[in-house]
Amino acid sequence: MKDAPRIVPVWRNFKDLVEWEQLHQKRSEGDKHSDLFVSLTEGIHNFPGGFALTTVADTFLNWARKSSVWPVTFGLACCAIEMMATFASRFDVERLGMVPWASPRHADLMIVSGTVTIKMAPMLKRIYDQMPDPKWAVSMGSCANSGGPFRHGYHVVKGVDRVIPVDVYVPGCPPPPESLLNGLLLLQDQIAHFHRTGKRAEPTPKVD
Amino acid sequence: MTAEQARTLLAERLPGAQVAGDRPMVVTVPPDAWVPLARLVKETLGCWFFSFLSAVDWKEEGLEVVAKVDNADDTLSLLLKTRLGPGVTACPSLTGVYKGANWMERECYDMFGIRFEGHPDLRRILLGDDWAGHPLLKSYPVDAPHPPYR
Amino acid sequence: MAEWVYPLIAPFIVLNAILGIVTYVTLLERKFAARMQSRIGPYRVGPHGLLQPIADAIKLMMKEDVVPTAADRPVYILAPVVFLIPCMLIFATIPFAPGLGVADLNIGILFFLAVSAMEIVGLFMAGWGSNNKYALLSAMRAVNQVISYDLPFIFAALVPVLLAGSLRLSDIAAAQAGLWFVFYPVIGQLAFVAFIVSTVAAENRAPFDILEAESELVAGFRVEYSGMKFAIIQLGEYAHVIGASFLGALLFLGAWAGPGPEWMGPIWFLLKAMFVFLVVTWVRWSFVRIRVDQILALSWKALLPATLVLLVGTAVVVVWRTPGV
Amino acid sequence: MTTAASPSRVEIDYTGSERLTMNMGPQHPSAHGVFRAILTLEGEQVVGVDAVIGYLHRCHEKLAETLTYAQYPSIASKTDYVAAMTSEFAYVRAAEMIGKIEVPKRAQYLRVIAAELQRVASHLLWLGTWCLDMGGALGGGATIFLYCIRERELVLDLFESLVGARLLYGFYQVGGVRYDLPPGWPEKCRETVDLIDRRIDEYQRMLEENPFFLVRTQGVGVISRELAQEVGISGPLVRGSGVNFDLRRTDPYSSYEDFDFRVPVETGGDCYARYRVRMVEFRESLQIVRQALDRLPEGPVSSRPGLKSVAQVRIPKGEAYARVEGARGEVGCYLIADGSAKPYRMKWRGASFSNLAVLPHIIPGHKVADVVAIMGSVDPVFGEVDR
Repeated sequence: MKDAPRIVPVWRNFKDLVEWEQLHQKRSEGDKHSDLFVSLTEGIHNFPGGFALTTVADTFLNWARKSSVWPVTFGLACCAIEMMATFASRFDVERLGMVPWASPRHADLMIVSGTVTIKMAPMLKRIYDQMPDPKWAVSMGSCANSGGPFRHGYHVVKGVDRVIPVDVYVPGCPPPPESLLNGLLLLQDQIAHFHRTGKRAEPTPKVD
Repeated sequence: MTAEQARTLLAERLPGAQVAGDRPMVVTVPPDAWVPLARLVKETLGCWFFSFLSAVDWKEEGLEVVAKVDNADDTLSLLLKTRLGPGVTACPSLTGVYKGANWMERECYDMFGIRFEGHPDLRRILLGDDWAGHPLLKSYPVDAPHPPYR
Repeated sequence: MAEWVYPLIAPFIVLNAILGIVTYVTLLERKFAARMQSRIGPYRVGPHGLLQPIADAIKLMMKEDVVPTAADRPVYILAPVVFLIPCMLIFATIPFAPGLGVADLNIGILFFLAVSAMEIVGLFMAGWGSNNKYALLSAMRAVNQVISYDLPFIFAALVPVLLAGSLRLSDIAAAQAGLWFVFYPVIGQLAFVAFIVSTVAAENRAPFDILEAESELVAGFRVEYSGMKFAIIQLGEYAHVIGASFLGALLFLGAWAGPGPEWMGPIWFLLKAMFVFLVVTWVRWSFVRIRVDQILALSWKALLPATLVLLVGTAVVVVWRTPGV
Repeated sequence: MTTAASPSRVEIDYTGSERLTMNMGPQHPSAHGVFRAILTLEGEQVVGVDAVIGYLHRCHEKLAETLTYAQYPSIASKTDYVAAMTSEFAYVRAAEMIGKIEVPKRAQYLRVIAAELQRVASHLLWLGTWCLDMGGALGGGATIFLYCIRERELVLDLFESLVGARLLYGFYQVGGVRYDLPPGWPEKCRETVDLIDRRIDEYQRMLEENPFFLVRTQGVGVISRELAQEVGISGPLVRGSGVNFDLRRTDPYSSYEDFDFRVPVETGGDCYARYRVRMVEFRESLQIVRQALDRLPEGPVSSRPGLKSVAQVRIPKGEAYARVEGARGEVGCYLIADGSAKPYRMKWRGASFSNLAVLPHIIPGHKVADVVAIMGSVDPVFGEVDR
């Protein structure tokens, strides 16, 4: 059986870490969905009071996106057990409106919980691509952030942001449910500032 | 079947076997006596539980295949060893005797590159099929680069 | 008011009322299920999570509309609509109060049962259109499950028709003024239980929800739908369950009969429908799913003969009880 | 799909409609982890299964050769991350067997308490995820799953007050245990143990009187006694098929001989037998914890003074195979030491690796829904399978 088609992300040398960061945080150039909205908002701005309308619409739409973020069940390793504990009764994320769905098509958040290995990376990339836009990614645990305790293993990808763009990094090995909840709330704040449809907040939100 | 009876039985059935230690009893045989030893251990000594099969890379002295079997009823545990000799990567397969050896031998092939003759389906089990090299050999660097994900 | 205005306005009002009820029923179910599992349901979105369904609906509207390239485009795009239409049509013949109803046909229940069996067409179109192995497998499972459970559903629904002697839903409701059909000595309880079981199965609700068994078929026939199309399918599914629970309340629990003044009728009707819906939900959240062949065996071997015997028994009782026949 | 029919994929010859190859892919909605079963289906019937593992291969054995004896136990707990205590137990015992390091009596009792509480927590997670598989995340299974996770939180609180971590602990070290019991811990532990005992009766009533659960599990995924002995499966899986094999009884370690407990053996061999074995193991483990708490001796907690010296743990030349009865079976660690601060070779025997190897032998012939039930009853943890 030919194994999954090898999805090889763009790999080229870069001059410094900032470019490396932007390389991974850049979304695919303008998906048709967002371009439609961007052109729509450009049009509205010409009318008087157009800005007031779009900003009010933005805040309302972002409130809707923020308050019903549906994660796809994507558990890899130990952090998946802590993610389940967060979805369970004591640290219930359904209070925030999050219902774990099985199919990537229905979800708009992928919580990468566990170690991403080289054999798993193409699968992870495919599932992330299957999720409809606007979508977000939370990297849970030090394995997903940077390879963690297995960083020097030959089969381990040094952090999931080499495969997919990540919005919130949750430190810990495994991060207790409280810190994952904190990460999800940070994500909700980031979604709330998702001001122009299609535009992303800058990668590292200011944590006061 | 106490350790003594096992020791005497092994001595007279398999002349080439050195038996040492008690818990577990280590039995070292040349590679060609590997399958007869496994068959003897399973049928006569009643070691039905196949714990694991693995290999050790002794750098110059070559690879050594290690297998552990137990007779749980009367607490007899045996560590079977066979030294493949420098540069040899072929070893007879135990899948005929123990069904549990199937995946273990595939892992040994994946990690050490030992080809098990007689194994029905010898392909890599843990790493991708397109992986180059056998990682657990001492010559393989720990942090080997694997573009594009390094 | 001109003669032709009423039939225009009434469907519009009922349709919007149903959409409102369905969105807030999803919230009711999530809260009810959460309470069953010792946790708090949606809480932070609006006061006590009351705005959650609105947020979900708007977010789904704003999602990207993904159409898989290998999908059979027309079938794929039409499927949610074909699935939604019968689920909305069933509310046409349900009278919410003695005079208040879209169209009180004299063959009311026949229309209801016929249309509710139509939703399987949209379901199979969705399964086939998305050209996905999981969707195909679940669509095939859905077809034989829904068809095999429609028969017991119809027989169980016909028992009150025999007792009331008329197909018109308002007549059935009026006939229950004295004695609700569920309290009819033996036949009422059996018919109500058979009705609930076949409702749970006909709408593929757990424990018969092998249709969208997450652990096996990821998400069943909905696996390729995202955004608004997925919302329409969810809407259709819940509308069908609400329709069946309204029918159950009308047939067995005496639609608008209840203490209190006359105008309280529709509210009583809504409360009874919600009670039937909560029974279905309570069954959903407490039973493990059973296998496909066991479901079909339960229907053909157990439920169908039982409801047939029950129907014949009702007929005998009705003939024996009415004097001078 | 390689058409070469190989015995690892046992296929029944079938003349009839064209076969469908379906991927129960690595992104599995159930919580087992990354396992890919390529099923060959005839309608609903599974005809052949090819298990693809290795999606979580984190190079444990290669890393073990670069980490010292003090550093590796915390990585060892990541092999079987659902029962982390027993994984560390195996590695630490192997090092002690080579260096002939004596472990004080109190440390042995603490190790037993931690291992048995971990078994209870692991079985709770097994029961939850198994019913979640069979019942569906938005269906009946989720209710039992959330109840089990609620109980598991109680045990995790105990571990958090004892060690400071919820899931992966660094509690075991070469020569003993790292922390002593905080004040008031034994009383809290007894209270939690009694509460869990009552709750398990509730689950037993909830499941065994539920006809759907019985229909779904009885007679499904039967492992015959010969196959069980042949493939080398261990733990509740083999005790469910009528083989009385429990390391705590056959090869007692860390003063397990002081406690009396019953080893449950069922002869059914199907999912229901394994379920009953684990339900009895719940009570036995709780019983052991109570006995260990009652007879907890005084004394030092580790035979190697102070944390500072742990870094230079020197193990003399030698080799040893230490094994521990984990929640899923025999967890073993074959260690070869060459006298330096790092082991020469470490082979990790994961219980789930052999338990999973039995799947291709028993799955063909079942329906798709049964594959999920069998997977759940085997209870694999993929940190241990892929190492």
